[in-house]
Amino acid sequence: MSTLTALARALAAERGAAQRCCAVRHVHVSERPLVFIPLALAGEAGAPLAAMIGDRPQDARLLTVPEPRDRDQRFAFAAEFADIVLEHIGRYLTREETVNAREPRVRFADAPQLLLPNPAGVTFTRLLGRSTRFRRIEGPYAVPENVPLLGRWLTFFAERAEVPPSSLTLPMTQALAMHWATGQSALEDLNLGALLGWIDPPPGLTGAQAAARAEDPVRCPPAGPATDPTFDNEVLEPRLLAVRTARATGGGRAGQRAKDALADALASQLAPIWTLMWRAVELLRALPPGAHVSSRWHADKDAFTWHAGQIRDGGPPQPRRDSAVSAARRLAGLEKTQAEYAAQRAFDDPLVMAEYRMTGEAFAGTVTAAEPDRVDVTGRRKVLRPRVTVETGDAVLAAPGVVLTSPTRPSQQARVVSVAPAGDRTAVLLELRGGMGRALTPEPGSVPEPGEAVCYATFGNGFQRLPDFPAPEDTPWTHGGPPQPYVPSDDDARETWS
Amino acid sequence: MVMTSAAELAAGATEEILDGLATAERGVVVDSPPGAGKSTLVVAAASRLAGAGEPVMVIAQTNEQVDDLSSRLAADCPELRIGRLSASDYVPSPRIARHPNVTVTTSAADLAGCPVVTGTAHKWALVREASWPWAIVDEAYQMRSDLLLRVAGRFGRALFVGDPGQLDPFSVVQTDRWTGLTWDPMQSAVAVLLRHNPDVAVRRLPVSWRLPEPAAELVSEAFYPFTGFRSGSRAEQRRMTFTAASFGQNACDLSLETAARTGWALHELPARHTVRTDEGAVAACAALTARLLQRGPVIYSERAEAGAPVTADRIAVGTAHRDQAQAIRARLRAGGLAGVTVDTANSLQGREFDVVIVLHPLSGRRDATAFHLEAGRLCVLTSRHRHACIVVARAGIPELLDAHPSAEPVHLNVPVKFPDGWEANQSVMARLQPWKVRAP
Amino acid sequence: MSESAEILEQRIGRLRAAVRQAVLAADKDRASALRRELKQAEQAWEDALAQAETTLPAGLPDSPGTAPSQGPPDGPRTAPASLLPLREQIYQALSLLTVPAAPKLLATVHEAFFASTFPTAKVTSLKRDEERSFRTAPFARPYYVCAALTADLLAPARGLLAVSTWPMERRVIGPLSPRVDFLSAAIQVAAAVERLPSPVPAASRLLWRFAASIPGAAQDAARMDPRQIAQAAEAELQVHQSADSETRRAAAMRARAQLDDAEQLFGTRLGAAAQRVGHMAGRGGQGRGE
Amino acid sequence: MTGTEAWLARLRGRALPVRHNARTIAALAGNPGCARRAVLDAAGADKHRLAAYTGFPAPFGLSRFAITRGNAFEAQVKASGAAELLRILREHLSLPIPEASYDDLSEVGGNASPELRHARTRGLLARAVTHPAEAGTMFDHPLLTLRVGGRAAYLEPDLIAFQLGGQFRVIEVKSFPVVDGRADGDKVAAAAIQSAVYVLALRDALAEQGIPPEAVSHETILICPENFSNRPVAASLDVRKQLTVLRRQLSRLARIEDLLAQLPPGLTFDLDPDDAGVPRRRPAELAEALRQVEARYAPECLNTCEMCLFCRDEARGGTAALGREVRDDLGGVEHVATALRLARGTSVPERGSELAEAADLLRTAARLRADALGEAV
Repeated sequence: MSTLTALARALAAERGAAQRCCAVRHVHVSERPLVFIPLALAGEAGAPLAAMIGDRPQDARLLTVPEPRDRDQRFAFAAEFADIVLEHIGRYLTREETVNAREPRVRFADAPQLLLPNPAGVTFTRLLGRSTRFRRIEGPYAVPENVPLLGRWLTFFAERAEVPPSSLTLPMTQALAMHWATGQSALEDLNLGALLGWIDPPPGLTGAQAAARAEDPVRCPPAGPATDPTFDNEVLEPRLLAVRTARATGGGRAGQRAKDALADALASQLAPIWTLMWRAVELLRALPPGAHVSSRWHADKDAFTWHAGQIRDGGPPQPRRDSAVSAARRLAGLEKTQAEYAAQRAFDDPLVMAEYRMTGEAFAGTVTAAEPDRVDVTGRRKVLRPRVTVETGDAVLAAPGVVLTSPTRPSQQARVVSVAPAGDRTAVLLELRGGMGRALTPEPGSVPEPGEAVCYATFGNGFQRLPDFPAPEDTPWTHGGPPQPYVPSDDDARETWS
Repeated sequence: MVMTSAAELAAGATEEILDGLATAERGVVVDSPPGAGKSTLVVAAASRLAGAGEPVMVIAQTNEQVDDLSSRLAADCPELRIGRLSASDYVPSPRIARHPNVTVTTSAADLAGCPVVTGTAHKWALVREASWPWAIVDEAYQMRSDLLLRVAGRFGRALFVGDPGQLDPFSVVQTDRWTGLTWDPMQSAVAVLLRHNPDVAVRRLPVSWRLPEPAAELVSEAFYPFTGFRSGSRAEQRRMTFTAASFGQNACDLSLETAARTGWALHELPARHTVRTDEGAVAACAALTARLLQRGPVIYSERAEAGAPVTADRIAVGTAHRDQAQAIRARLRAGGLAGVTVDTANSLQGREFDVVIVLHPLSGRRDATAFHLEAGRLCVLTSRHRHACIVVARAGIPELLDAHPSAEPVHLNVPVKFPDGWEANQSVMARLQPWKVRAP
Repeated sequence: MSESAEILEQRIGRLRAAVRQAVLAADKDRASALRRELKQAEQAWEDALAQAETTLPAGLPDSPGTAPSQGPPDGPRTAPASLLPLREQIYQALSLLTVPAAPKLLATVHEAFFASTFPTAKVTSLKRDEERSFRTAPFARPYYVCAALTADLLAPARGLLAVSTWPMERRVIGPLSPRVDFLSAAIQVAAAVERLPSPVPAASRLLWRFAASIPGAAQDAARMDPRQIAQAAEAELQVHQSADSETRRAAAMRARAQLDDAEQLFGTRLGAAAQRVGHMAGRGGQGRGE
Repeated sequence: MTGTEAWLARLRGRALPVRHNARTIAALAGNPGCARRAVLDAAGADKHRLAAYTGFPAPFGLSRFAITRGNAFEAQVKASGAAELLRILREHLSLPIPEASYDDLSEVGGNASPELRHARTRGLLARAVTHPAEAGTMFDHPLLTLRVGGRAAYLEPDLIAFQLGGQFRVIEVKSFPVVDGRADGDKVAAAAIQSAVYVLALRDALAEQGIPPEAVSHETILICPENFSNRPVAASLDVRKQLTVLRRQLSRLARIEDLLAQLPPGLTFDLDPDDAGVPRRRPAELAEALRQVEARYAPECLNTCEMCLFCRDEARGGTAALGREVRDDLGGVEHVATALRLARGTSVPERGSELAEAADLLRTAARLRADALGEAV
């Protein structure tokens, strides 16, 4: 949160309509995302009750568990769900592309994208993945073949959601709240209906009114996985009971009727969210994408390719918890990508950059003087070191010696030579290095000219190396020594799911 | 009861720690309160181990700290050959360069003959293959578990030294993926070590040579409630006087005189909710600094029994946020004052001054956040001084603390951290009340 | 029929929403009034459907003459209901366990060894019936399903059933008795499992529930040896038995001396006499093994 | 009745005081700065009813499935003399085999009156400390009391007190899962503070009999289902922090007079029920009465306080309604309209006035936003 987003919230509250807090879109939106809206049975650990899933707005599939406490029915649900997910994933396992890096490699040309209503939906996905990936498909306690595979993919999706720059798994409330500020609190933004109410109210209503209406759980069901308690008590319980009674008395037509009534009730909770999800997809698509969105999606494709390879090569399912080494390695990766992501967003988006201008970590202004052909002769050999003076009305925190980067010339370093007041503005003298060609005269356009509007930030977009960690078998005594390698056991396969 | 002098107490503890090294199976952790002679212990341990023929690697967190330890070790043991591992862009500071027994190099392979090799943790993390029977890890509570993981393969046994009361290491990454794991990479090196090796002895240095008696009492009770420590000096040994008298009695003078007399002052500004860079508080910090220098303060202590002037480089202003430090610096510069250190708690860790002026992290806040409440932050700020500490704050902090909702999530299998920031803040505010000066 | 099924359906939808609104508004009276109305509408709808179906050609048989339409028990794993009267089922299960037990456990035991189970909700009324029957015509039946008594105040122990023909020592419950009875029951269940001609999953599950809480009884559910379980239970039983027996003997003596016949079977209840409290608190500790 | 008690009774009106339980007491730490909540809680007013009557019913309810699941799990853990619990205690705390006794305190001789149960609880607990060898091990449903705002409140117990070697531990059974050693941090926090309430109440009960507080451990035991099963698993919780917070909030609630003194005389939240119990007071009038006590609304209240929607409505237009952090980022300015006037420069505060610095901040933000979007704010 920053003063700028806070200001956007205040404006939204005043105008009764959400306000943009990004000028461009920072997430990738797939052409055919897989929308998954799970509902869970209250009080149980990751017990699926129903789900709506599909990769096109007109193709909603409703899955229900008529007896949520029945292990067999849960696995039947998982199997049916797996068919849909695996078919969707399979679509991306056919087309490959070659990446021309230093070491050219082949990866899948696109990756699936999973869209969930909210962070709680991601948690549910993680739990569902956890409860299915260790199952076995033969021997005692066998489950349908695709269930453990589903578990591994769900775990993969849930883990990608923890990587900030990844768009592979998006909780919709988070994706929307990143781009729009509402006139309510961040806590209230977790309600997908209310959030969308602010952003895109139905005709005739202000955002505030639409949000207020969306808070009525009878009119607008919550976006799961938790259902509304009055729905549970007044609608769901009698219908589950009817299914059970019908089954006890032999099923037949009454049983079918009871199941249909249950499915209708669950569909009534899911269908409105389905509509909201696809409306949200449209809204996100309508935003112009930021310049780095595609390169981040490439990283998602790499991750997808790697995971598909793990499964193809018969690798083990993801462990329950990270070992010492993998935890440290993952943290290093997250820290690196998070820093890159922050810089990329600022470079892509003037409104995000404005937040750094606010704190003095960046400034924008106009070039008032330039020495494009300046050559430094003090060293062993002559080097091109042009200097430019930038005048800005922003606060400048950078002290002489600090190296700055400009979004428009990211490969060029600008070292602060001096900072001096210039009237009520500040004049910053910068010395440039790199990104100007190899000659002693800069390539045209590589040095900003007087009159040009420029922006400089104290952070760059440079590549950071990941640190090395010991191999897991070399885990030192300070961290518990080498971990026991994972051996699948009967216990994993048998673990009750009740 | 026999009264033990502080010096005997400290010497006894140090001796016990050093003797214990020989028998330690895996290592020893030494908790050191502020100014308790941590570096002295590190130097003594390194020379003792090296003397016994056991090569030692010394791991510190910053180049500054490595240079500090290396030069002290070089001076104390002129016979000892010391290797200083460094990155390629490191330029030896004068205090390293003047010791002939220190070899500076980028490669551990060049230091085969050195019984003691020093370097930053990040540099050590790049060393492959070679290993040492002993390591000394300095500022171990500020080192993150994942960094220890990268260097721990290099040593067999280790002495971990650090101050548990200071700021914890942190990460910009917010995730609870590893909570409850004994090897959670975001915890401190000491935490991970102790959770896997509960038998490792935790010893402590019992005497702070830096903090004067009143400071030792307050800091010990608020931030080290279970272990505690005492001051190495008696109240009458530490005095501060002013060569220039005050004209009339403005609040700044009152605060300065209170601090000179008692070691503490709470310079309280009228209650007001402010922006972070509260101009009033910034101005008060600058005014107190300026007035302090104008009054020509002289300090008397065990080190300077005849008195020594307090110069600008012996004064610090500490803040919670960088922009606050920036604003105070600008204000001092505008007033023509140079040489005073103005920095955040994070940057002041491990440093020592004669007089410290603290802009209280909660001053002017309407709500407290976990950042503002962190015990380590206030502990760092209130434990840098040898003579006096003046806390600048808007009125209303106790009320703010009382109204603070306690809604932090609790995680299973995560040891509870003490002291709790909320409680430590309450305790500090309660103890500062007698030394309150109301400023307009 | 005055309303068509479709109109009824709409009405049901509206009413259901109204009930939820009333619940949300913390308006209990309105909620229950609406619930009544809803129930009527639903019944009318069911009737309308049933009527419609009778006029349709028969598709799937609705109820192919299976078990009586008794409400199902607590789980999806439903065993068929028994044709025996409830009190006899309970008697069977209690006789197998030989110690006072809670209805839920008795239902599970019956399912495991007698292949049928019963709804635990009906046990309360059974207990009342037994007491009424005894008071009307004492000892008219060969046995009564009765209460276990608390050792301290000889009041009915909450949620425990016993058999009237058992000795009083077995029917009083001191602080260690729940554990002792658990172990005794484990021994009986292990023996019963051993007697089974072929493995019964429900019986194995029940035995595992005992074994899991007895030290040294079994490693996991897949590898259980009933004899080892019985031995482990016996071993722990040795630890508690003498202290427990002492408490029970003393309490049983008091019961026989102080209570009339009906009270001996169904316990005595304490009025809210505050002056007896101090006395009681002391007595609570008295019965423990010394 | 003291003046304060009479005052609180008048505020509550004819309604019966709401029963406290560990959950409601734990909630006192949720927003201790709120005078409205403090006064309503001290008076034992039914916040749920009051809020609903003014047209702002609380947005939370409990699903029957969750309740059933919770009850079933607890019953399972406590079945057969708490056999499963005993297993866990033996594994987790190396409880010696002979320590297996179980006392159910939910009734005394078939009588469930709170006075009787409380007296018996106290008797047994004290005996357990003074004669640990012959006293019980597990005490189910002990009925404890705690002083809340000057009144002793019975705590509806859903715990087991566990005694070993003369020291008690509080055991709390919850039905949220622990998956691979991890549980929902908010749920654990709620359990921890509720356990702390019991620790405090147990200590109070023992203190009356001269037994020091160390007789009740600050380490409590949380029992939850493991992973996706019904198998119970134990975790230790160190509740020292929660104890400090609770003690402080309870002592502040005991000084409720200061808050009451600021209220207009004659203030009451009575609903003026007729003989059939139907309220006659106009909702608007009740709302007016509630507004006499100052609230400290923050969005977090939406998860914890029955009055939240009433207060949120009242807070509309204030920056606090957008979140504590947002208000802070807006320079602490209280109203959205003020903040925007300052941002647009349509209101320029005097130099040195309270709002001057906030105005600088907001004007900069407005300028940067306009700059980036190419449109005026």
